[in-house]
Amino acid sequence: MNTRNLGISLLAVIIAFSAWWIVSVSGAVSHLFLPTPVAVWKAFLEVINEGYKGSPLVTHIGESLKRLAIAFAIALLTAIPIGMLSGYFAKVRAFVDPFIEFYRPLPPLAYYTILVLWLGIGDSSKIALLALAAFAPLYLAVVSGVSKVPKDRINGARSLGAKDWDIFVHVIFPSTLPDLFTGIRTSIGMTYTTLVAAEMVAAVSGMGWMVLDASKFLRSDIIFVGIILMGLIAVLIDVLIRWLEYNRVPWKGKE
Amino acid sequence: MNTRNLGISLLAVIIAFSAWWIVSVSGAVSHLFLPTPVAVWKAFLEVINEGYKGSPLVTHIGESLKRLAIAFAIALLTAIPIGMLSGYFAKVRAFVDPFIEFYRPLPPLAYYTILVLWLGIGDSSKIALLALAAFAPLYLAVVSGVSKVPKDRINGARSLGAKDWDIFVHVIFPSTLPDLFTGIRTSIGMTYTTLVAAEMVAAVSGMGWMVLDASKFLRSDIIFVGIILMGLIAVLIDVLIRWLEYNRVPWKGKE
Amino acid sequence: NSSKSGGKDKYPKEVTIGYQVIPNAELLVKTKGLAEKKFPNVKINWKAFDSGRDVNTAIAANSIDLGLAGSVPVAIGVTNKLPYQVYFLHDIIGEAESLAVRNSSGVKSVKDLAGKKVGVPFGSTAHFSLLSALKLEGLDASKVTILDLQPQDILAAWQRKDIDGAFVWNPILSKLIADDGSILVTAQQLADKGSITADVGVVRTAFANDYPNFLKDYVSVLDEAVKLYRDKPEEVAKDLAPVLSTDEKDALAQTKQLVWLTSAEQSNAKYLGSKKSESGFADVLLQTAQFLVDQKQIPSVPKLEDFQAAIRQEALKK
Amino acid sequence: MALSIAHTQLPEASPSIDGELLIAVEDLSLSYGSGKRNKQVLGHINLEIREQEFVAVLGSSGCGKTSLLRILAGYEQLSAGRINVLGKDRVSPNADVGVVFQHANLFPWLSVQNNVQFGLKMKRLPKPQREEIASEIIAQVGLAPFAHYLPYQLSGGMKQRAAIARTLAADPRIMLMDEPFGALDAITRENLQSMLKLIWKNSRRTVFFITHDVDEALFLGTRIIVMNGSPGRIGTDIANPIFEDGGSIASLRKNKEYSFLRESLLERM
Amino acid sequence: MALSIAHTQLPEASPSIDGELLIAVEDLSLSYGSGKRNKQVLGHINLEIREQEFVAVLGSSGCGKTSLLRILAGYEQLSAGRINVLGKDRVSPNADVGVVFQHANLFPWLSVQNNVQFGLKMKRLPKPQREEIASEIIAQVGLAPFAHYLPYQLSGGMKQRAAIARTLAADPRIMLMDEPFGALDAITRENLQSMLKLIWKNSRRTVFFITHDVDEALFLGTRIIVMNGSPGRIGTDIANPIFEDGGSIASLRKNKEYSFLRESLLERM
Ligand SMILES: Nc1ncnc2c1ncn2[C@@H]1O[C@H](COP(=O)(O)OP(=O)(O)OP(=O)(O)O)[C@@H](O)[C@H]1O
Ligand SMILES: Nc1ncnc2c1ncn2[C@@H]1O[C@H](COP(=O)(O)OP(=O)(O)OP(=O)(O)O)[C@@H](O)[C@H]1O
Ligand SMILES: C[N+](C)(C)CC(=O)O
Ligand SMILES: [Mg+2]
Ligand SMILES: [Mg+2]
Repeated sequence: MNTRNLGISLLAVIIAFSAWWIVSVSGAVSHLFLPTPVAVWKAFLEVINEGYKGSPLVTHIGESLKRLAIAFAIALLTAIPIGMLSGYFAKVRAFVDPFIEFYRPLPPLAYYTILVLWLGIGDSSKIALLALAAFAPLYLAVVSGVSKVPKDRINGARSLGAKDWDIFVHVIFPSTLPDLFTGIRTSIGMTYTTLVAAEMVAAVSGMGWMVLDASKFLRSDIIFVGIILMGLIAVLIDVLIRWLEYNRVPWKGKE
Repeated sequence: MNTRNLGISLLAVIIAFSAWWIVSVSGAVSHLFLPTPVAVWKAFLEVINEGYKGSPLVTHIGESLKRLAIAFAIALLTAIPIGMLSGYFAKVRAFVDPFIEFYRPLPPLAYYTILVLWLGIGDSSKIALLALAAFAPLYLAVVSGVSKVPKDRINGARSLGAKDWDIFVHVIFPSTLPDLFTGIRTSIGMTYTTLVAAEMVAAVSGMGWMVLDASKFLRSDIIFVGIILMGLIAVLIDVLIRWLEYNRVPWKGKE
Repeated sequence: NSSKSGGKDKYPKEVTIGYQVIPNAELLVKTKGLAEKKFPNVKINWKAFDSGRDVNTAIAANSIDLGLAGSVPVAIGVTNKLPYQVYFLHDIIGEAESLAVRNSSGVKSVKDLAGKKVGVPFGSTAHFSLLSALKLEGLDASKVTILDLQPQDILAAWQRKDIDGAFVWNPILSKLIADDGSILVTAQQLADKGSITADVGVVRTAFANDYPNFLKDYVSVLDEAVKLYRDKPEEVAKDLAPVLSTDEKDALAQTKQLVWLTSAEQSNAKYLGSKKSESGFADVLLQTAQFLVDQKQIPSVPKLEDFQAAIRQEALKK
Repeated sequence: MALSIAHTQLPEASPSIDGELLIAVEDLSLSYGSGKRNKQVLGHINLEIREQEFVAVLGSSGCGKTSLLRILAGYEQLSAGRINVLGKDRVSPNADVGVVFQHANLFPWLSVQNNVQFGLKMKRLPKPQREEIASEIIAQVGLAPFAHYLPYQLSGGMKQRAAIARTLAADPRIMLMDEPFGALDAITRENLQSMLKLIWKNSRRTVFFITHDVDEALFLGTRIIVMNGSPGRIGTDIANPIFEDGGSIASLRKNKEYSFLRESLLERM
Repeated sequence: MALSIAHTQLPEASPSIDGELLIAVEDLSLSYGSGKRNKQVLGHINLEIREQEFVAVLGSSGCGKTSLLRILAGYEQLSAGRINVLGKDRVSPNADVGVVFQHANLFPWLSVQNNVQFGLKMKRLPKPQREEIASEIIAQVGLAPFAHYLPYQLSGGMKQRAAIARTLAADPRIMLMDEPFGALDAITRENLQSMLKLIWKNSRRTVFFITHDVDEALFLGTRIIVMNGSPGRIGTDIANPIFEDGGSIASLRKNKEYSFLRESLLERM
């Protein structure tokens, strides 16, 4: 979204909103299928003021973000070193890739039961599920970043006296930064879309759980509140990372 | 995976397999957590010979692939034209992007209930869920592909007498092919990881449903069969698309 | 997870209980904080579950000490040698789970379901009851389109007229009735014909061995709740209504659709019994498992002794 | 065609040729950006180009040569002044004005044959005819054995030849070329210079040719323009006194006027 | 340093200078690929380079100039023959042999200042000292006002100057340069040529300098090598008879031997 056509984007939002309003108020569809904007707004106020099922709204948001953050931190701390090694040493990559290629496309829900069996119903299985979702895109981005480092950039650094470790720290890592940020964005995206799945088992808090619980009781208004909230928070996170990227990697796309 | 280090990849698979064998046979963990390879193999033969809960294995695979294929076809038929328009006309993009940016990061399970309310419990809601998962990455790839078309390639075509429609058909579409294939791969990946979620509601067939149902009845062996099957099929699909890409877009990365 | 301490008469420092939102004694215990009152020095973690399947998984993962699951998931669990035992019947499912059909679908009897679409959550007690009902009426299950639907999806499908009937529980059941539905068969009627379903309290065997007194005392708390309910059902309904996301009147109606039993009543051989060899409920579990095998839902069934071993009567004894 | 010039001074007058007037630029200015970022790139350009001229354009980097070419091609709109290309006042890219860039800019998904046919396809020429014309021109630029290659399979020089062939096949009345040989090595470059000269000799198509190589300008141009300044303007505009119809750069260098001309032009950049 | 030569023939003998022998190559061959794909690129190269020499290397495209440089830099391993660079028989990239490419190859995440400091940092020089040395060299190449710019904010010529500064700062005993001014426009190119000449004059550092521009070779090289053939070999190896310590290409062209030399060298490519 560029700023020049912000007006049009705004128009799109307004049109969508009006369409929602008109269709829901007209009574053409049941409020169960499509609650009115007013009902959703009321539900939002209710959740803000009274919380949802025992926890205030901020707790739900906080719990979800906490899980996401821990999972993502784990993915960062593992995917970057493993990815750097894989990108640099073809043999390491040959060893690691079969595992990644195999588990990457698997639906998280397929192996969630196994994770719960292994790690229990606490936050650890939820975080493991999210971390697995985060790991693959991050790893792949780092590997592709490293293998894109121009051979002659490394040679050049050696000609300036850089040794193996210097090469890793001062050449390869910064070279992969642009790809790393791309990876971070897809990775967070993947993790985020797995949030609801992760909060399916034995949770009593979290935005994902809230939506699931609301759908158990067919509280369409709460479902809409949850969805809108999740969408807005995701957009915010993405904006934050783009801002970070813009500040950390100003040369991106301009090499 | 390159062919030179195929041996190492093979070794990795063998090590993983041996580790599984040893741990599961040693009895250190319950067979419920980790069935033995033999048990999984037997379950596989059982499913091959007798099917699972009323349908032969090929039906389960076929149903899932059918849903994936239809959803992906819908995504292709919508994402390519909309993406091309968005990429070419900044105003169209400004209009469409808010919707994409908003729904893209949403966990599919969050809005699945709404889809079921709108579209029913038949295949249409499952396909809609999968198509939504497929649409966003495809759309984004096409938009990025179009906006990467060098301005002077279009100018050049005009200087050779191309008119607006020619530009779309003969310049922009082929220019985006490389990005389109990248988009297709991520898009199929996203769709595939949503498969189990899609088959959570009102399914009695499909690989995703099989794994879910098996976990209801604590059939770890079947869960493993399902996961391994899904992983292998995903790898196969990816190989197929890479082969297509290699044949259709031989100039990729070499411009 | 519970941390062990001292001898067999001691309480654990911590206990994790997996409960479900079903209007029975355990929900009342949780709502009124009765257990916290009884065990002031024990930290009690309540974990909500939606299905017996997840409770089974949680027990297998060693994540909870006590749990509540339907008789069907428990039969599956025992068949799979989950390290747990039945220590209490939280309720016998009476009219709380029923087969509802849409009036406009023209279904008047179970036999009329042939060629119709019926929704039910697979692997649940309702699933068992539905299949039992079909079997009792001699209708081949393959003649009916049975769809694996979670309760909320049943309601959605119902509203959209995607299904003609559903075997399900509250709060969805009452919504179906309210929307052009009527009840064809109740779990109560099936129980009368021998197909009993119940919501079952299970305990990790190791936990029960370590803290037999705690289990005994927890059962006494449950008994207390049953008495409370029998004395003042309206007050109980008032307490439970918000937890059930409904009003008092409906909450009262819902509690009445389940049979609450005290531990003394459960000592009857008809239920858990007082000896391993004379537990009616072990037979129920065996029958349930055998039925699931017949329906090709699970591959094989253990012997009766295995089910008898999975009943722990000690906690019922005063 | 060549005007004789005094050895001590270059003639500043624009050459007078009788061909039809194809390009007329009057008092043209161009600015990029707006507000604070506004930057005037071209100022008060006056230029007339007639049929059959081969105009070689020299000028220091950034003086606006490319910008001027883009305006003539219709890729960029002027900010002030008047322009007329082939009788039209509002110029937009069209098949009558062919463009060749420094980097070949071929369609990467089309074979050489199909790249060269592109312009003909846009004219909706029937396929057999298209193929015939394209094959002929491909042979002319020496790419016949590579007609079915995709661009990425070609060397830089081959790509550049294919690009020239593509523009020639579309048969534009004017060819605008922006340092078409800039990215090539010395040998390939010389071959392509000779090829272009031969093609021009046969077709006498009007060419506007930007280069930063004075020798190239002297070898190819019937007329030489030097741009300079910021905003860029046309500083020098002369008929090339040592233009020969054939020859080579080597023979050019033997011309006694060569060294003086070269130095004078370099000075004026 | 310049040998006098007859006007009708170039002296084929390698020049004899007394400096220390820094590079010695004996009967070197290089092949790429293996099996059917094997392609011999260099064959039987013999070469000695001594201290203080500025060796300009000419040769047609693809004759193996870059390949030879990469072997000298330790980026590529020879297939046969012997090599010795600074006393070592197995050459691997190291701080004594600096390399500058056609495209600047700067680290895009480091400012000019930090790029130039890179080699000093690798030597674990303390920060204040690093900064002082880098600042001095940056001033020398005229980039002082841009020291804190990131590479993408620089023009091509500025990037190239930064790359040269970076190599100079690392203070290598030998500098290998592969068409370092190839991608630049005429004006910038001339400025950088003069700068490089001045730097060489002051430091007399040994330089191996590939170019495809004969004028550049004649202006900069104390010695000129022409490579040709396939597999590539050294065809011509002469002391530059018209080398001057200062001057410019323009003044060079006035030298009466210039035209003859130029033609002879072009012929030998
Ligand atoms: N799109 C643009 N926006 C802003 N400034 C531009 C743009 N394109 C070119 N310029 C500026 O206009 C001036 C002229 O650029 P132009 O490319 O026309 O020069 P040139 O003579 O072709 O140079 P060269 O020989 O390096 O190709 C330069 O200062 C350049 O920075
Ligand atoms: N990695 C490689 N694999 C195979 N062949 C190569 C490789 N690198 C270079 N060559 C081939 O080796 C030959 C010499 O290449 P090289 O780059 O050394 O030539 P050059 O003299 O530097 O040419 P130029 O003036 O165009 O830079 C060429 O034919 C080239 O195609
Ligand atoms: C990870 N996905 C969001 C794609 C699917 C899921 O929630 O199961
Ligand atoms: Mg230009
Ligand atoms: Mg080279």
